[in-house]
Amino acid sequence: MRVMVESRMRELRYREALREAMAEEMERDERVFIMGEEVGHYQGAYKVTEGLLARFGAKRVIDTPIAEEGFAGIAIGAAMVGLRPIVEFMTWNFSAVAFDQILSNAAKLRQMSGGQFTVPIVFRGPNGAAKQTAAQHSHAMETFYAQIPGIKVVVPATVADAKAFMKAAIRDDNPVLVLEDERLYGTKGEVPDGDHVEPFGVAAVRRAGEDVTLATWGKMLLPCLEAAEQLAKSGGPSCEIVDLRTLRPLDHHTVVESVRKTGRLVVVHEAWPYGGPGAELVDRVQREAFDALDAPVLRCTGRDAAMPYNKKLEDMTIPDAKTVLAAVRAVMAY
Amino acid sequence: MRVMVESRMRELRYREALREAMAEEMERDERVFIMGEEVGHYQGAYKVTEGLLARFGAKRVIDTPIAEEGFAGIAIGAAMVGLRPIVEFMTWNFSAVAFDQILSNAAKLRQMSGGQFTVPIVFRGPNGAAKQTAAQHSHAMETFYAQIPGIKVVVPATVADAKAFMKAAIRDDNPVLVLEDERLYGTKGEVPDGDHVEPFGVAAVRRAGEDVTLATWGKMLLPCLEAAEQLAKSGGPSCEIVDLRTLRPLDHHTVVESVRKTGRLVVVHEAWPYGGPGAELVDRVQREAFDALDAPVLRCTGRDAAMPYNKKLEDMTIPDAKTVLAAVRAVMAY
Amino acid sequence: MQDERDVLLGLYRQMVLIRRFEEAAAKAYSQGKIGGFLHLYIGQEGCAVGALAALEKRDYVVTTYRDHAQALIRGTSARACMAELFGKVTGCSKGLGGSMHFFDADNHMLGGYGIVGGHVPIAAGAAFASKYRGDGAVAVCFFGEGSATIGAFSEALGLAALWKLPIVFICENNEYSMGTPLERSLAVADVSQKAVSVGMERDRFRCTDVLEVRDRVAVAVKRAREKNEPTLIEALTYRYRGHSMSDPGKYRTQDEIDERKKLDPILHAEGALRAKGVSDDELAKVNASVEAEVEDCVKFADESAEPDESLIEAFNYA
Amino acid sequence: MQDERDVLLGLYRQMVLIRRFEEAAAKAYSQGKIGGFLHLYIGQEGCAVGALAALEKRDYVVTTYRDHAQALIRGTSARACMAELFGKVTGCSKGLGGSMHFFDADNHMLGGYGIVGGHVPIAAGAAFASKYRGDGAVAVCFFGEGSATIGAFSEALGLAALWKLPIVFICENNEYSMGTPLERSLAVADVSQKAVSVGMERDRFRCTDVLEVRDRVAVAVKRAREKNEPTLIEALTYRYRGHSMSDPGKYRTQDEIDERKKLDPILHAEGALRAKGVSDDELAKVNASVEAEVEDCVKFADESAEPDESLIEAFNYA
Ligand SMILES: Cc1ncc(C[n+]2csc(CCOP(=O)(O)OP(=O)(O)O)c2C)c(N)n1
Ligand SMILES: Cc1ncc(C[n+]2csc(CCOP(=O)(O)OP(=O)(O)O)c2C)c(N)n1
Ligand SMILES: [Mg+2]
Ligand SMILES: [Mg+2]
Repeated sequence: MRVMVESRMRELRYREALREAMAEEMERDERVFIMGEEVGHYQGAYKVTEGLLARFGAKRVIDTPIAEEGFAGIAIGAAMVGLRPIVEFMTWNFSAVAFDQILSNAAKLRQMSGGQFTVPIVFRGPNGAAKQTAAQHSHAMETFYAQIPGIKVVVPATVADAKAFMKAAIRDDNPVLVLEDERLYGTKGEVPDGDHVEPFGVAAVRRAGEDVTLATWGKMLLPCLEAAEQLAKSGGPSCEIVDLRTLRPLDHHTVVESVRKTGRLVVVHEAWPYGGPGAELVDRVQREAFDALDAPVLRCTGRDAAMPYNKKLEDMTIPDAKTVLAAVRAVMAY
Repeated sequence: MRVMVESRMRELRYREALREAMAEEMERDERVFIMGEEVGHYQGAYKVTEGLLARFGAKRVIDTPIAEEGFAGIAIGAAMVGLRPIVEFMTWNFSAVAFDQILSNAAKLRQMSGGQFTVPIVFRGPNGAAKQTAAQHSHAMETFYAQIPGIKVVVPATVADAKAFMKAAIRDDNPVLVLEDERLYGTKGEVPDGDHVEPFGVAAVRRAGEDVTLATWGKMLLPCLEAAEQLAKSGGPSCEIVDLRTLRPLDHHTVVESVRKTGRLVVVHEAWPYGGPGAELVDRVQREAFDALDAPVLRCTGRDAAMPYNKKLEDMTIPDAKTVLAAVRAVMAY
Repeated sequence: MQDERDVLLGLYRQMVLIRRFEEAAAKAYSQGKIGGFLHLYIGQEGCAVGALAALEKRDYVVTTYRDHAQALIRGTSARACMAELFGKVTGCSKGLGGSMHFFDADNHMLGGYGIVGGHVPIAAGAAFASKYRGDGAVAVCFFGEGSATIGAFSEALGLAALWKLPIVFICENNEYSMGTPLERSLAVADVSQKAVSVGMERDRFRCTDVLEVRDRVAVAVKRAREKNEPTLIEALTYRYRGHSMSDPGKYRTQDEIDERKKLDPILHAEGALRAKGVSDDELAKVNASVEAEVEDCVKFADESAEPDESLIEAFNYA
Repeated sequence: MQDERDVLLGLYRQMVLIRRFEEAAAKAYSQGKIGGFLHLYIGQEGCAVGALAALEKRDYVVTTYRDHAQALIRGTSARACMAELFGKVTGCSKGLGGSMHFFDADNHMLGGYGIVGGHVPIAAGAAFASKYRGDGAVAVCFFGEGSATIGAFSEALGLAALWKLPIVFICENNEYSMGTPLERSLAVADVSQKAVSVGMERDRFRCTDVLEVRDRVAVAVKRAREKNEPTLIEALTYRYRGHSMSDPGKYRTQDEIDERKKLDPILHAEGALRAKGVSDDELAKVNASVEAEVEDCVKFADESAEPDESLIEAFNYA
């Protein structure tokens, strides 16, 4: 006898998925609240929190002044004594003024108190380049945060992941950074009905392939998929695509496994070429799949520069299908 | 005919070398000044600036209130219009509250102004674990800063480098971060007389060897040297030691060259295991010396945790000769 | 010396130029010729025009992302400004900065900055340098009332007061920080009170009369130049458009906007000019010349070249 | 209700305990049994003891790296405190935090923090939570006068005022921030003026009379508990020792120290107790019991085990 479990799916936009996740968790747990600039009356600078003020009231959807260090710290303090804050950074760029709160307090409190205090908090907002927002508004901040022990870093690329990981982040007893993406907010995707939560540290194989592995996260999944399709159509090498989904914990095992099959790896990310989760992945893979690698691991990354405003230059600064293709060709040619 | 150039050497302490460098540059150039907490009347929290207030006066040796973001920004503004500030962070941990000034202003101003403004500024201070200063005072901040284009990052391990790179940093027209080390301040070493300046981006081979390369920076040079000596004495593998000296620009070429000889590499650093300059170096070496590597590159790093206060645990958290030895053995056993 | 009539006519022209320039920018934005964020100064012209009229060439200006007016007033050409918005290499930041990052070293325009409050210490740094050198230059720093809650602002204010820096802090209180009215940002209605806690001089006035703005700011500039004493000024003003082009501005009523438009600085200047005997004809001539300048700058921006790929990394290091 | 005599005797004992405890710590530090930074509260006891006497058990306390007093007063045992200094697993933070990071969840001691100003928002967060839950708890946050210039402090102060959080900010003005006297930090002599710019209530007094401290803080605590209104208190005090054990304190004269010692809170309490008829004998008994407690805690710390290696990563994640 076979039991058919019908998992009903609905199509949502990425921003709606995030919103639904927050709303469901706020229904579930009174300790959950949202704070940030323009999250309430303005309905969110990117409309992620639209409608939540009307639904949950000003006690739980809190507009803040421009004081990231102050309200991030307030949320950390509130989390220490049992609340479960969701802090929206209007964009992750602005978290730089609250960097110390995340580094020295959120990430450290549990350890330095000998395990007495936990900090169940979510920091979230759009990360990375938007559209011509230039040098100060285009940081891929995961390059900093993923390095810090004591926090978790999530970078959902799909609409389903946006919802499932946001729920997981809110339920987690640790500081979780959810790095969303303005360019993804409008994308649509299927989301399973019901209370679906994803575990951290499990990458997803988004496309099976034989010849080369592409490992990526966040919106860079899109150019990877595009490049893979183009290659498939043109009879080029077959790409397996691994979406890491969380950067801390970082599931390099799935990548290693894929590399054992393909023998080749290209890591694709938007952040600068120096260090960060991209280099970390290279380090782990060359260590654990040394004998399986037929070529050095290559990286296709953002260029080593502040983001230029000019559209053409901005496009050249961030990986796209074309640069991914070039990297795949280079690794195949080795 | 041979001309003998007698390069006279003097023995100095690391902190004296830094001080001498600053004093010489202040003599040379009136635009150079020092600002920071307790740099003047108190003679510096770690006595690096001792005597400078008396020598150069309060106009050029400026005690600041506790306001890192404010005075870092003031120094950046002053640099934009032609002064050449040296900003002391009492320790680099406190730069976290000025993170945005470094990331969004110092590093970006030249690019976002289309090359119109340069920021000739030095940020300096002790970095990394001191002695039992615990979770909030033990950050190896290079793991963040080395990633940022637009700045340079220097990590002098020797007394001679402390002086030569400090002078180079002050003369450089870009933001240069000099990450010193409290545990090195008291160490002694030879410093050549005269106006000696080192170029950025040239690593130094501190010890020649045949079997394995150790690449490191800052105070981690010491356990590397110690481990290499122990191995030499016990007839173990012969280690070549590369001191990177600057992390941005990062001279991986010297490491690659060494690896072409030894076939094996261990990267040793104090910062957390995730990402940072250590992983970056692995990435570059596996790319450029893929065929020369007889074993995966291994890393011997600080442990993935906030720094514990307890002395024994602190010692276990930072690499020492013992853990370096273990890494060397592991890479040799591959 | 120019007489007040001509001075006012000059300031009037600056205000009209800013407004027409930004209207043209808004149009170009909706045509997709400008990307990213575009924050307009329309309605607030009296503030920057009046304030910067109190400055000398050697003085320094630093402001926020809402920076077109300051650049235009300081002397950056409309061409270089519009080209920057279009992302062209002929722009005042070579097309790399965009709307939020206008820079003009020659005119001591130290830039427009995108991180709220982050530029306030920069301005204090320029003042620090001028005091260090004793060159008599004064720095003027603009920022919104919504920025008065952020740490960088407090720190810079405190340091400027402590070190007696020649700077004038001008808080452009346009009543809103994006959609947030002042009462949801600050527990007090008077932002200039921030000066009290650091022992700084302060002033507070509305920016309807551009000459009054100039004169009130001039007092602060003199204090800075002659006594190295900083001032915090709260300049009451209003923006007619949304926070940026993407903001429909639903958080306020048309009534409110209409009410504030009665205090329009350009309208006020027009009245004052007429009272000083300036004819309709003369005003029309000014307006026509502005329109020609704006038309020309759009054409220039349109026809200019884009920056070359090599500029991506070209300015990383000196 | 306890009568004032017994209350004062209790507070006197707390102050003496803090002083003897820290003297023992200083000794252990010079013997190499304590590492890292060790910041002593000696001289300032009247402040924390008086202030925390105004609290209930449910209230929250957050402070700086100079945190031994606050923990001891809140009820953390001298044993757990000394063991923490010795880096032992029996310490109040399992030997992981050390002198700067005393935590005691049971006693609502939310910790000692090492980044100047960084803990002030944390305290406001505890107040936020108690208002959110409506549980009537008040947060008290201590910080030095040298911290009044940093952004995190301003932001927290502003948010507490805006949101009407039940918190009392206590600025321990001990005249120095390391070697920096207040006049090199702030342009005004009265730190409590910071409250003016955010529309907050304030108070300012010397911490010689521990009962006065308690009563003045009680007013602020009541205001917080009953009206959700924050207060900024400037508590004038003095530390007899250097900033930390490594500071010889050359920036001040012995005369100054001697002068300030005349305002010693323990001395003052002794006088007040005698005036209330407490005998030398009774005082001696208190002192002897304190000495025994301190002796015991040093022995306990000495004999306690070190934390296991596994604790390095054990608390990374819940
Ligand atoms: C640190 C930081 N936080 C948030 C933002 C997003 N942001 C940009 S402008 C703005 C509102 C600023 O309002 P105000 O200071 O009143 O200036 P106005 O725009 O009214 O001129 C916000 C929240 C930012 N740029 N920087
Ligand atoms: C952000 C930051 N900057 C600098 C320091 C170094 N530091 C530690 S304590 C201190 C002096 C603080 O003085 P004050 O606030 O008056 O407190 P007190 O020590 O007198 O109790 C300084 C500069 C720090 N811990 N954090
Ligand atoms: Mg505003
Ligand atoms: Mg003090």
